[in-house]
Amino acid sequence: MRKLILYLTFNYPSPDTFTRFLDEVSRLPVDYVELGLPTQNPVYDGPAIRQTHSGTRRPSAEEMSRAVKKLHGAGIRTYFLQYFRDIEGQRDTFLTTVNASGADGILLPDLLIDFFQGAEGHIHAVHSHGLDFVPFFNPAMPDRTISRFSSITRSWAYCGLIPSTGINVPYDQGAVVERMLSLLRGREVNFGFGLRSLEDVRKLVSGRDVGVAIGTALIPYVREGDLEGFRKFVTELRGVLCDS
Amino acid sequence: MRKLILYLTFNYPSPDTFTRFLDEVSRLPVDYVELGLPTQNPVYDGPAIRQTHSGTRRPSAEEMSRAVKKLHGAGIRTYFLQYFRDIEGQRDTFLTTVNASGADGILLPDLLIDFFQGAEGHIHAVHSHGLDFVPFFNPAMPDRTISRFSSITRSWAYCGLIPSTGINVPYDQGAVVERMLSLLRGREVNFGFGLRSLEDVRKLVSGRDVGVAIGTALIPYVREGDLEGFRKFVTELRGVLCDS
Amino acid sequence: NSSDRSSIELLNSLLPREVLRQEFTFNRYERIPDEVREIYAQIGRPTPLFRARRLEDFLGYRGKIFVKFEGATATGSHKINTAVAQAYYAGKEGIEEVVTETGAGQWGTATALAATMNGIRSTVFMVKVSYEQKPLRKKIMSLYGARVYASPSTETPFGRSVLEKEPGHPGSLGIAISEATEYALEHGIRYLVGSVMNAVLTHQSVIGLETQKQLELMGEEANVLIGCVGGGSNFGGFTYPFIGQGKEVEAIASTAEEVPKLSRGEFRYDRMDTAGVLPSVKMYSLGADFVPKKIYAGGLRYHGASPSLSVLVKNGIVRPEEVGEAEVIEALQVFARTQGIVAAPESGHAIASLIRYCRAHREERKNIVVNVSGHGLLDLSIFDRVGI
Amino acid sequence: NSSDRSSIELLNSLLPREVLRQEFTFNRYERIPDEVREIYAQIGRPTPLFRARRLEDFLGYRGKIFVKFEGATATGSHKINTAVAQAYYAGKEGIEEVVTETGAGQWGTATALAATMNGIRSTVFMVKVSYEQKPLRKKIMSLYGARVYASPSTETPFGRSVLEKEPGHPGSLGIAISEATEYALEHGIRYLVGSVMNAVLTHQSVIGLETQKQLELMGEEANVLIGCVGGGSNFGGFTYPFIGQGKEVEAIASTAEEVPKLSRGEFRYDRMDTAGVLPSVKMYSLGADFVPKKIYAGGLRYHGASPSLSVLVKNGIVRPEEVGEAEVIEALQVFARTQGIVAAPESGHAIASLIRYCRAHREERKNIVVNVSGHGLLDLSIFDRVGI
Repeated sequence: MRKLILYLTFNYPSPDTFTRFLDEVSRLPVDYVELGLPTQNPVYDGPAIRQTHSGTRRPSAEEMSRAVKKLHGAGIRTYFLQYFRDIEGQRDTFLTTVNASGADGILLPDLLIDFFQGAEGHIHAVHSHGLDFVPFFNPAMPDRTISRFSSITRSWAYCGLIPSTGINVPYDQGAVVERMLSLLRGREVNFGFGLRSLEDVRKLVSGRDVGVAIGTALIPYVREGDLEGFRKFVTELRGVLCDS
Repeated sequence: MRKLILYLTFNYPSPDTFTRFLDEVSRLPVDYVELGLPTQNPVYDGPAIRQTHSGTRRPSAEEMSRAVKKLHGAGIRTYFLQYFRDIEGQRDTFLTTVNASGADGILLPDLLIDFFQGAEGHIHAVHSHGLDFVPFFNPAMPDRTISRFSSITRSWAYCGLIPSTGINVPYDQGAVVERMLSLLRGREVNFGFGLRSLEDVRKLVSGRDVGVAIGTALIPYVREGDLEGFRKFVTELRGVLCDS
Repeated sequence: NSSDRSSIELLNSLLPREVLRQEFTFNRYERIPDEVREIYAQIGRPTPLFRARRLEDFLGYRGKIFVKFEGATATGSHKINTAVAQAYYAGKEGIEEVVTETGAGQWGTATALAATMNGIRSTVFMVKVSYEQKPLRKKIMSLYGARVYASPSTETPFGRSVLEKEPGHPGSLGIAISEATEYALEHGIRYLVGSVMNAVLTHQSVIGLETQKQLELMGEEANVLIGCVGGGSNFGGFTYPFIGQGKEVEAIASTAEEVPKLSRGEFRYDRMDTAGVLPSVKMYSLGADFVPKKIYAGGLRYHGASPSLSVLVKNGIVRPEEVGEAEVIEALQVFARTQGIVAAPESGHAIASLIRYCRAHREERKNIVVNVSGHGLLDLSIFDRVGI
Repeated sequence: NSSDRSSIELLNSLLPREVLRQEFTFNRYERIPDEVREIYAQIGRPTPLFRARRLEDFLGYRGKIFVKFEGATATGSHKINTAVAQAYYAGKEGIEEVVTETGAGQWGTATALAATMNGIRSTVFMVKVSYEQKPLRKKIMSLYGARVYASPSTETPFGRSVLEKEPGHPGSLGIAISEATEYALEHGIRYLVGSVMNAVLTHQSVIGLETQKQLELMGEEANVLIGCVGGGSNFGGFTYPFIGQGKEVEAIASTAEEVPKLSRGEFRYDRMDTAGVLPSVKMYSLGADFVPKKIYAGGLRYHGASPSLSVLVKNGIVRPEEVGEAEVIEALQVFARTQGIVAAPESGHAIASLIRYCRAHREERKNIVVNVSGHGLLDLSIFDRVGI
């Protein structure tokens, strides 16, 4: 069964609206949720997601726990997404907080790119805190980097189709996907970044056992508080995943 | 039997001395004699033979006849050597004179080089006057020129080893000879130009059925009136031709 | 790097679409279009790989030295390899003109010929001081049909604004890039990029792939690879096919002592161009505003090194080495006298590193392959200072 | 021609003995010594033979055009072929230095590299006006290790006598030859000769022999051969191997309209050099004192044509054709824009004749081979007059 993963920036556009959308997500056919912790400079995110970080309040430990509990109640695994540069000095404090929230694991999108030289130690620390480390692989990474980090992690892998979310650049989806899959054989792989439409998703999953992570495409609904549109879009996404 | 051919410039160093040498020649084991008719500019001759032309008087028709008669009496075939450029305007008059002298034929060393475009006609004229045309081939001539003129002449062929007599330039005797012989297969071939010593001659004829024409090497004897030295040298030459 | 957003998006209207796709692709190999292959054959590809026996003898090196000579292309350097591909993709999209900037002149020359061969026009903004000092370069570009402007020029708003402030401005690569990109956007044409970017290195990989095939035909394997690094395109194109196979190979990146980016540069996000028009990338950099003292090897003055090369250096897979002017000039003389080839000053760095290597490992019996990225026939003035 | 005697004898102390032997040999082929072959491999032989498809398309010619590109050698022209052989023979005789003259510079460059590669020294007397106008040429020769003197120089009695009469004398090829030969005789070294003589044409026949082999490998045959004629060495070396086989082949010798030796020259004995140091030979000549008006193709200014070539022209085996400057410059532009190669102005004549031929025989389907004897990267100034 292909996985459907949604990305939401925590507390965007406001804590209230965010909570309403989280409630909605827990009623939808979603597998995993990534919750982005607001930051100043989300380097690997594009303009739309960047905007969701701007001025958005970081959640308290309690808010984080509540969110996880809600999603877990619906059988949805939950991960926090955090740029490593923001926690470099307080890694263990951060990991302790995440673990306390009950989350399944974390994504550190910049770790394997900008901090790859010390990354093994950090991944080990994530595991020591009882969390899954979801490796983020982007298409600019060399083979041996992907193989190396794949071999020392155990959760599913998050593969970006392009180097940044929501940027309109041409890319060769088929080639990117095939190459990633050949490097990550035998592993659960889900793709994100650059999936702009249902058509993009259909093309990606057609004939392949892969899941998708959707973020940028959800933002208009969340921003406008359009719960109905949101529900319809996610339902259609699930439809595409089932049909293809 | 390898042919020995001597070259003498007619009337050099004086009519008297020349006559004495001609008498001597008729007593020596010589096959053919070429008699050079003095000219202003013997272009294909080197410095030594050039000198024999300078200031030397051209023979009269009667002198020419006498010389031929003397040599024929000794069984020596006789040819006149004349630059074509000197007779261009009076070709037929000249050929008539030569024919009247009783000579066997003529050599025109510049005809196939400087006048090759009209050469067929001139060769035909020589033949029409009942004379042999001895083709002179020099190492700078193209294959097709040699083959062409070989095919329309019938006497022996005179091949120069180098482009000019008596000039000290290195040359590859073996290669020159083999190439000439391969182009003139089945024909009597005699070589001249550049044979500076008995050793040169020995090397040339060794293992080959070819004759030699000697000119420059005779000049010191003729100039000095050294009949004895002349006789000894020619006898040694014949010895080399027999031994090798 | 919030400014990056717009510059990445901007690439869509700046670069040929296929070049952009290749920039972000995950593919290790791209098929070379038949049309590009055909042009490669016409401009001198495959370039020669030959054993430099006289240099071996001169150095007393007991192994073998092979030279891959990119100077044998029509424009005299490796730059044509990517220019042909980029111009082809632009033409195929229906674009009728391409534009670029050039400093030393090699890249402009390559662009000019590549455009002509793909049946499109070209415009080159040439740094004014080079334009004046290298008239031969300008001539060749014109001969190939390019329009060449000294930059800052009056052709673009940016150029005019620079000239207004300082009418005698000598120009800079940054200004020329700004003019070229502005010109591209204004005229709806495409901008060709000469180095640093992934797609460019991919195109240049024809150098290494050919070298592999040529070595195979000779029954040889490479143990040591040496090349020079400006932005990294000839070096990457030459070495990556070997490194990518995971074989044990020593790769030495020779740079200019005067531009010590790989030793004293920082590994960080930095602007690719002085003007900040192109996106920032993570690389070893001396800072986009770095101004090297000398210009004897114009192609090595670039402040950074291609991101992928930077990673390889960071990971110890490529060993950087710095060589100074005097040693380079000596190396060029040795190469000219032993092998007869006047190499480009840039390539002189690779040759100098080769000579160093051989002198330090005389008794070794390795196969060294050095990429001589261009000839130096139009850069002979560098010998002025040694009285030649 | 009574003066010839001494000059032929003089060759013994002037030329390497083996060169002299080859001059007077009857051999159609000479074995290339292994050492020379090895150097040929190092300086870029075999040179490429490629099909010029873009030029075919441009001209709308329905047959095939092949280009033999001698500009791909290390010194950028065919001249190196004979220089290497002559310097080798000199070195083998124990001679430690060779000397020659140069006008446009190609021959001096070839001599300089050939000497270096054979481990001997070289001295070049360069016509003063060229020395001053072509500093790049001087630089390359120096880089290859040659001592280069502007001629007239103070190095020889003859040079000094000229300077005494006219201190600002611009020099001439005749004066340079006189100085070089005098210098050779005075120092007991050898003089290398760049064209006209048989031995030189024999050495250059490597061009034609390679072309034959390359065509054979392509499964093609030549129907038309086109080359340019200065003294005749590249043309002879290119065409004789074909003509010598007696095959039906059209050979077109392209010369400069400004130096109409094959149309308006006399077929007669004439001096090879202005100074009369070398022997007279029978050839088409405009007279050794002929001074052509222009210098845009320095290598074609020679007053005569090699004796063997003259005979072939006289016999109608080679067809001469004359092309003027404007047509040559256009041809060079066409060639640069279609094939990317900046050919030498001399080679531009061959290309112009090729273009003429193709335009006149568009519907024909022959295989034309054109010998592009050198590149023109150091002669770009000829484009000044068309505003490039």
